[in-house]
Amino acid sequence: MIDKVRADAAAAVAGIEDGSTVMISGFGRAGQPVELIDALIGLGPNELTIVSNNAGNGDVGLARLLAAGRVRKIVCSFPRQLDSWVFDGLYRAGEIELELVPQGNLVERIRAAGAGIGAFFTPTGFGTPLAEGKETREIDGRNYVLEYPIHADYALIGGYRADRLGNVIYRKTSRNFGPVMAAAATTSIVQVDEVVAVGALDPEGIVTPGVFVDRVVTVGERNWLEGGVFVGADDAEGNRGPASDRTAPGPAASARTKGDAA
Amino acid sequence: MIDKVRADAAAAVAGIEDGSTVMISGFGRAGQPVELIDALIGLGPNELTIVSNNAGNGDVGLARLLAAGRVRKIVCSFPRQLDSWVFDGLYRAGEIELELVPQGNLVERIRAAGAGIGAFFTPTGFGTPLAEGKETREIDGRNYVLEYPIHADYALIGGYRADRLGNVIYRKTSRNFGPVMAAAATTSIVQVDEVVAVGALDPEGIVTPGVFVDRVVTVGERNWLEGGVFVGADDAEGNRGPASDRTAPGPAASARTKGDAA
Amino acid sequence: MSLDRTRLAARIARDIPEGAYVNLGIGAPTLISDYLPEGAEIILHTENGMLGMGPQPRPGEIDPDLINAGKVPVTELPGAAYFHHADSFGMMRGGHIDICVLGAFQVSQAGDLANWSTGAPGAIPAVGGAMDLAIGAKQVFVMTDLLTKTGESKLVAACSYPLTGVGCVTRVYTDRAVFDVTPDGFAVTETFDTTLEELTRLTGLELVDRTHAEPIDIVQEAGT
Amino acid sequence: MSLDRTRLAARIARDIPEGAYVNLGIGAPTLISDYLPEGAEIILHTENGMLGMGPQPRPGEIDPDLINAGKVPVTELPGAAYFHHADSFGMMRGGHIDICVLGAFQVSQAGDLANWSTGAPGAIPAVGGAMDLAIGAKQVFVMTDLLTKTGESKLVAACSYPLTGVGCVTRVYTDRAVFDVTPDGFAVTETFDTTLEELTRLTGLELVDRTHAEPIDIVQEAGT
Repeated sequence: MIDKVRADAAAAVAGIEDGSTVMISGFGRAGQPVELIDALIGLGPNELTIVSNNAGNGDVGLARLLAAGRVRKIVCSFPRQLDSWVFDGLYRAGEIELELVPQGNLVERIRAAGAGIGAFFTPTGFGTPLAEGKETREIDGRNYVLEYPIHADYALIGGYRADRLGNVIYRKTSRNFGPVMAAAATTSIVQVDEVVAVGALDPEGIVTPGVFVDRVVTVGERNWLEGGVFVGADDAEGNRGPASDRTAPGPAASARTKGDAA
Repeated sequence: MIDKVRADAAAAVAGIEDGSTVMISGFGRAGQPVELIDALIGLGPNELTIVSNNAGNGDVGLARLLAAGRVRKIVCSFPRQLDSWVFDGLYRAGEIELELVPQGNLVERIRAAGAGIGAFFTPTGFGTPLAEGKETREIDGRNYVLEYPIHADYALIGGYRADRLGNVIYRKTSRNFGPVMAAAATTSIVQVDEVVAVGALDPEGIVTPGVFVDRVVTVGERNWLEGGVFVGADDAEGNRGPASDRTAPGPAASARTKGDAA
Repeated sequence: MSLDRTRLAARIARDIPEGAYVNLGIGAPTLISDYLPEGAEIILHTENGMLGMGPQPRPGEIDPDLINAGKVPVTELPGAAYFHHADSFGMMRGGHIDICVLGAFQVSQAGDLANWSTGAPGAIPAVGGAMDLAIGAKQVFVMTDLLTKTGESKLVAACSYPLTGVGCVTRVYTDRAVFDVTPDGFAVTETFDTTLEELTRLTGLELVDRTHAEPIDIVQEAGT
Repeated sequence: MSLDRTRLAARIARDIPEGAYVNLGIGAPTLISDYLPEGAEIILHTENGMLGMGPQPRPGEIDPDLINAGKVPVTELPGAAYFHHADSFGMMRGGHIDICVLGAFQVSQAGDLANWSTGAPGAIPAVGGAMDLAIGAKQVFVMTDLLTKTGESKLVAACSYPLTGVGCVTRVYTDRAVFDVTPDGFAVTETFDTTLEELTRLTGLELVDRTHAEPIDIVQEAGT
């Protein structure tokens, strides 16, 4: 029997080594696999190259991985955000290397890796500093830049539901980079709210087929869902209840703010 | 109000001219938009270039268009099949031009057109006669062939359900080239069993978003479905009932064999 | 009287026809969605993977899985569709978005756009999807003040800031006037309590006067 | 005794491990699905857009929307997934299919495959997905008779027929023997009622004798 489900996040990230290239899904916080990143921090490899759209938000997830000093280089499109203080500090201190890639070229380069394309001509970035030194070509009267695939050793992906075969679905805009990264990494690891029985996912609606997925782990339901039904949150971090409640520690508060936990 | 729904197949194909390049979805008979092709035959343009995986099956759909002498050139991967006698005859008589493209390059070239990629390096076909005269390059120790996009003036697509915004879903392996062609043509025309209300299609499961679709037409439910429920057929053409029944003319038999009607 | 941000947003909204697929860039352009004509179906694209984006949700109804490109929570309208990032940027790069509206540091009279970096030493660069939007949309509208806070024209002969895209801007909506990018340079199509002479002085550019011309249906003009 | 088609299919099926993603080419290779080990989960890919393909349906249960690459009606197993053609060929080209099994006109000792055209004048060429499968799958197995109907070896020093792919074949299963493609040429790993001497005579090639070697876990060996 095929069973890609791992017991916990630590088991799911096993094997990631010093120097690995790791893709991390998500656009801002949406689709960011926070529990897998926390497990990666626990595992401890250093000198990682991270491929992700952003360079962390607040002090959780990817930001926490950066703060822990585990990342040598990040390949992303939009590092600077209102809540990217961890990256900002490292960058200004010269402690992290940045490869800045226009977002569409970033995702197309990741797609190329997964789809076996050797290189492609894109119009995006032509004539800008981000195409400096790159091969260009005019094709049918339009100017293009040649871009190469981005492969990874591992991909950490935030999904919604999966089955033991590794079929995955996502929720709304948290889909973003997940399906593309799953195909581009040698080993793809997906965290989901819930693992469901084989056959429970509609074959017409599976977004990432199991062929792209190596490991699956359940991390429990997010705050804004109850039994798979959307119940809403009070902020974009997924907190519920009045803001004043959120500083109170204790099991109840903890359960309600798990999305924000460090 | 946006309303991409056309009254009938004739209205849906209006504007296709002599010399147009027309993509036709489908893999064999699955997903082939037979009613749109029939309307195109009725409309009458000549000297068409057709882009499709196959070159027609039996005497219906694309095969009927070929038999009507409307096609100057076909770009496809697999013209020769057990039931491709119409194409075979035209080809042997030198009455149709063939551009043979490996299937994965064909669909990736169509995808490139829709996604604004100027050209791409593919490993498929390297060292074979189908790459003769094409630019090649070694990248990271592997050999690739440079392939260019295939654009079209029109795409005729066989879908399952759509809404008036042009959002489309497909059934099973009839999806094949449809979503890719919808993005690659200037004007994309989709036939479906049924147009449903806006909001009736699951936003997570929409395969072709309306942005790629210009016109939608309902052609009625196929033989093997009843009210959207699969009831089965007795052959791959979608006929039902014992084979002996199918030669009997008359309204009842006609309704049962509509998928096979010329 | 020059237009403030909200009135400028309302002005731009008037030029967005029903049925258009539109991407409103991060920042001021997002204001435009509040002024789209009541009842007209205009479909908003957000590059993080959605068509049919609706307004911001009320507190308590926020879905952290449903955000826009500015990472602000949004909602889903009937007929919405989700897709992954490669499909979303293929949609942009492939020319399927009718109109995008972007902010700018500078726009050149050749239509070059600079809106992602001032090139200042020590600044942290971030480009996001700006370059894809700039070269991908059929019409690229820029929404900006005409002058910087220090009084320099954002319309320039040639951009001094790092480019976002070459020859990509269709039209510039500013607080003082609306400018079309034409083969002859910027053409003023509409002024807000100013004159062509003042605009010429402020920008230091030769401007074409089209303030009395018939309005052009720009979506038709440049549709591909 | 040499192996007939069904016994050869059964022999190949033994080398397909549980959990493998497998594409069985049009024609004889489809027979293999009947011999996959009972209860082992092996996921069949069909390049027209499906993983989790099941056996042919009974008459009356045929779904014309659900066919395999040979355009034969098939069924859907629990856990199946559908996708469009670009995604399906990305899956193949990107090296995600563990094993494909193809027929052949010729295989060279360098692993070149010729299986789509004899190059005969007047023949209608058709390539389909053969070239993508040949260069895309991690392991390319060929299933064929050793000799043509006119007695010529299909294993050759260099293919005379038009190529499908260069250096792509991993292993050749024939009615007389199993051959691995190695840097030293064809290595015989298993014979069916024949000898290395006879195989050498029939193929006219220098063959490496590995009939007594430990079996190699080929999926491990060449997995990427």
